[in-house]
Amino acid sequence: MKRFAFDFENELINLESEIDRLKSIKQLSKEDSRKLEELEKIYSEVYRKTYSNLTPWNRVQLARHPYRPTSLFYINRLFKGLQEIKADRRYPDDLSLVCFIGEYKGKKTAIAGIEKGADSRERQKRRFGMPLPEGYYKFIRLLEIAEQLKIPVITFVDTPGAYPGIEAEEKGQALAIARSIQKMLFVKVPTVSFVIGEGGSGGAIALACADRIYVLENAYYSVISPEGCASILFHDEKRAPEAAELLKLTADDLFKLKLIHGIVKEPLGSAYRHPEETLRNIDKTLENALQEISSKDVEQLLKERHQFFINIDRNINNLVK
Amino acid sequence: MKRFAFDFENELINLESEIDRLKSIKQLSKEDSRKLEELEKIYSEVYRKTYSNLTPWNRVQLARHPYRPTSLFYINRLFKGLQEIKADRRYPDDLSLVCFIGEYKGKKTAIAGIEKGADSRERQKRRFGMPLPEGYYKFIRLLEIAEQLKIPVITFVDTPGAYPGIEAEEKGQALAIARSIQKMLFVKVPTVSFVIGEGGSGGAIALACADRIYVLENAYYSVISPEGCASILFHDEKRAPEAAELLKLTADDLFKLKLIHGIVKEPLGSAYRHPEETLRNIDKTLENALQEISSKDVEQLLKERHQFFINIDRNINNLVK
Amino acid sequence: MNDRIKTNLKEDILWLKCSNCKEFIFKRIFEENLKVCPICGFHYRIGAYERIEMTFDDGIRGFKSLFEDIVSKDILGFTTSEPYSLTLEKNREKSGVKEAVIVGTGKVKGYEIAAIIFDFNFMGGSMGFGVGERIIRIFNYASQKKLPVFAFIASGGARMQEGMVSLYQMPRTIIAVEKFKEETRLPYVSIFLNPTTGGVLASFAYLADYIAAEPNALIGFAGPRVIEKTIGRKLPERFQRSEFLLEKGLIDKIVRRNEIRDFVSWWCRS
Amino acid sequence: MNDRIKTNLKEDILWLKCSNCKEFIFKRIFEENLKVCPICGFHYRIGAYERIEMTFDDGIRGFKSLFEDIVSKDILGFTTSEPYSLTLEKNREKSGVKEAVIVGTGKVKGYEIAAIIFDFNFMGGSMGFGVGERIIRIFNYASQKKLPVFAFIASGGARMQEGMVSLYQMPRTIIAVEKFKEETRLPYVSIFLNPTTGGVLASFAYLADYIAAEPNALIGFAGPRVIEKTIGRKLPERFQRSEFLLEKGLIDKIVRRNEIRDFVSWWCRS
Ligand SMILES: [Zn+2]
Ligand SMILES: [Zn+2]
Repeated sequence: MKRFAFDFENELINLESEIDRLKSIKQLSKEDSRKLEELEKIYSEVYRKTYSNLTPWNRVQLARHPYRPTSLFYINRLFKGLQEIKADRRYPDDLSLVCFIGEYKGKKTAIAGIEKGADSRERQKRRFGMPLPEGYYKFIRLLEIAEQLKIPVITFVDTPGAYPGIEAEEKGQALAIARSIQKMLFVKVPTVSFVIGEGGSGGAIALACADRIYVLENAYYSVISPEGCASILFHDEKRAPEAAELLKLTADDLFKLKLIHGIVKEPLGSAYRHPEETLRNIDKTLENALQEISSKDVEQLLKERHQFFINIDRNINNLVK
Repeated sequence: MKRFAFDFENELINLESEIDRLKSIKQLSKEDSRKLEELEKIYSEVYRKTYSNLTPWNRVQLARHPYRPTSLFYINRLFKGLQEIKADRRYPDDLSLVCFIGEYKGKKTAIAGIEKGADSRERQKRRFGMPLPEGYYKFIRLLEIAEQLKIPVITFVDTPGAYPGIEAEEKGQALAIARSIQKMLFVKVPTVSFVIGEGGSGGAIALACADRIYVLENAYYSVISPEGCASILFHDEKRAPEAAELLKLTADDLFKLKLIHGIVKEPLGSAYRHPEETLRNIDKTLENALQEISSKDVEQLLKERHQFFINIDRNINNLVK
Repeated sequence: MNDRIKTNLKEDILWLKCSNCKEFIFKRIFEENLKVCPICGFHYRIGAYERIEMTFDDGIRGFKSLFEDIVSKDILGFTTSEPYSLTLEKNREKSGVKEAVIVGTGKVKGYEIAAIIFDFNFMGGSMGFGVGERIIRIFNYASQKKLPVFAFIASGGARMQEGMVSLYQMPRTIIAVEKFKEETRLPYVSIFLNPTTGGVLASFAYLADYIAAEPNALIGFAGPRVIEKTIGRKLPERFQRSEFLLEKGLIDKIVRRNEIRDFVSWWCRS
Repeated sequence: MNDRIKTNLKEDILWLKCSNCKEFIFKRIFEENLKVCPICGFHYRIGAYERIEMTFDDGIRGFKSLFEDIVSKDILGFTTSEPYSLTLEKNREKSGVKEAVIVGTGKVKGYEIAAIIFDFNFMGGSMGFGVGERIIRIFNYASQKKLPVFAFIASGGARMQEGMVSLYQMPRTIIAVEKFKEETRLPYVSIFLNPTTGGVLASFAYLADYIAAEPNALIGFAGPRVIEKTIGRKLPERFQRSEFLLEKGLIDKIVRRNEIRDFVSWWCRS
């Protein structure tokens, strides 16, 4: 079976396959043995080449990589004793957005994640991480519980966007997102958001208006998908790589624009090759973030949260000549 | 066409029919003329007899009388420039519970009413005044608007109860009622409730937890319908009149138990024969009530609202020997 | 599914027949299994003190029942074949509790909690003044003592023998819940048991932060018979059962009886 | 239904053909009728200043445009066939407005109001920094001057040329709305025009106390083409139109253009 590979990874994946093939042979010929040695020598060089100097489009591709860890991967490992909050009590549960109360370093924490699903059956069930209005209303309920229990809220964002469907529109997708943003902006407890894969416009920002917003090195966070942008600008979705460049959607660009609080590093080769190390980086970032904001009193916290968004004009005026 | 009549009104209605018949004859015979004169003499006596000394069951019957004015009758006449609040923005509008912003004596007011409908087509459409969860959630939205605009809330209650159906249960009827009561108890503006016809248990109290609660003289407000009570107690719905007696569900009884703030008088013959006069009585009561409570500051208002409910034990201990 | 099953089984028999799966089960095993059928998992209805015995660290001895003197009285002079006061007496004898709810405190896995435990054997767990008042008191008490509140609900709704005084327990208990939430940052968790309907469900019970239910419990605002009468047809089998509510997004979780101590103590942790 | 209809009609013609009902209508009547077809009632799209002219007591003269100097800039260096700064210039010329939204104050039937009026002719009424900032400023201004706020929305959503800065106008404007609501007891009312979609709808626009829409306006989070692509089939004719939204419980009212002055002034009364 051919492994999944994006264009820019092709050379590397082919090398890997060839190395694996040779390794699987029980009695290697002299020639093959030499070849394997040679291949292994160049492998590390190609690996480095492939994952250094990634373009914004490459990062979008990595953000969407089918093997990339999804929200539940991190949630299940970072938090103990997860108790799930199911549904908004007006509609059946939306599995594309999961909510829990759990324990982080021995302390109760509210957790939400937009979950794409780990395999194709799961993905179907979870609508490929595209929430319905009831998903956002469930998240609002989680925020209300967090407020009542006075516990911090951690969110994991990984969505191509809110679900664009008939049912979603009929149930008021726009209002659900507006209310989700509103509640997140005014919730009286510390909040931390991680964009771990796709940060697709309105559907993503609904869970990302936190006291601390982090984007993973190979995640993206964008006002529109590169394809959507290319289709409007160039009438050609295939020019998405150019659009990805224009949109300044990488963690690096967003941090330079001061639109996020930090970048979570991924090891060379990205999260899908190094999930545990990426997890550790998130863990470290989260611990530090909570330490920074947990001691603040609510009034100060909200004031700073609002100023972060309101004051983007200062930064912008500095950036535009 | 025979007019609608409850058993206890039969004699009166028959008299009316006979009088009307005689009056419609162009050239009355001497005998008929004498008969009409006689009938008119006894009519007023029968009228008085019929409507004095009404039993609790008679009042339940009058509360359900098909010609009795419904919420919209009062709302349309008491308030000017009605702007309707439609739906809770998550489900299609529930027509059994209507919400408005209107003007009362020149001042903006929030108004809600459970509406049975005036004719049979309307009644079908309005589910005979039995709200669905979305009706109560719409009412909660009205309360939020009233809070934002700092305007008083007036409610009109006329319901056999919240709708008992599959759809209603699936959408969380119980939680909708709990939240409606909760919001009404804590809304930061003055509130006045009128039980104008049927005050059917949970579905009614969801709109009747106000600073001032009034019940019309021939309305009823009960924990269970007399039929339901009779069916449990006696295994016989037909013994509802006895149950009505036991339940202490009339305005008079409730006022004696100090469970309501006052009774709105109806002219002899009840609201269905004298809608305009009943309207005037409601108007007067409402004006006085608003005068009493509008000047209080919010904290005092809520404190008193809560104490009214919490302190019913004092009254009860006085009542029970 | 049969809701009314014989639980007060005669002492002299060793085997019971499960009314759900019709299998014969050893009585001792049934008792050890917290009155859950070991074969089909059917959760049999239990009284408040049975619940206390199996939930608290030292069972009934580890539980402090509070506000025992608060009970309902015959406010309205409600007399049918017997006066309501006699009905109350009879129910006290039958159920072994003085009111349809027991409130108090005790430890679960070492954590002190305040608890509300309904007894369906007492007038169908119906809420009149006594029940409402006890609930108000325990919320106030929990607020003072900084204890989380756990409500084990089993109730047919408001108690009609006290008329509108019963219905008024809905706003009264809701005020108590809200004051508790205002004054503490502690969890209030409801566990719906079989059955939970009417005015209890539609007031304080549903306003918990988190809601769990035992398997197959009947939970709804209107009783199934009322609904069938209104809509003029039979209801589907699973309608208004815990699993149905979970599917419809109306509760958060189903907890089996043997998981309840873990569940409760989870909410008590930091 | 045709959304994109020619409204910039040549001066020299007296008759127009309604693109909706295909009837010929007298141009002067059409103008007097606030650019609503007198035969079929179709509401044609109008610019911000046309809206101002027909809404305020003394038309444009009665309106004070505020924060005119706040406009979007090319933050990201967004250059395709032309730089974004040139796109902005071109749109200014084309539409006659400097940004996709006009904010200011004026009187309607004697009542002073603060207004937010989108111009769809300027880059599809898209919200970038300039639009968001103007909205924030007018909410703050209205709060200081104690004026009710009326928002006339017509927007395709966030403006992609400013990247995430545009998306951040969603939380920014929401903060402004909430501050206004915290500081005043005055109404904030939205009127959705054709079309209203995306990030504008999903932020400050939908958080109004009351929401009306002009007839037949396209209103939705996702655009119809995106939805059709996702679900793989054609959408029903009336889907996402004002009347559909009213039916689904998503808006409160439909107001015809000639009712808007009455509607606005109603909210201003005591
Ligand atoms: Zn069994
Ligand atoms: Zn036309």
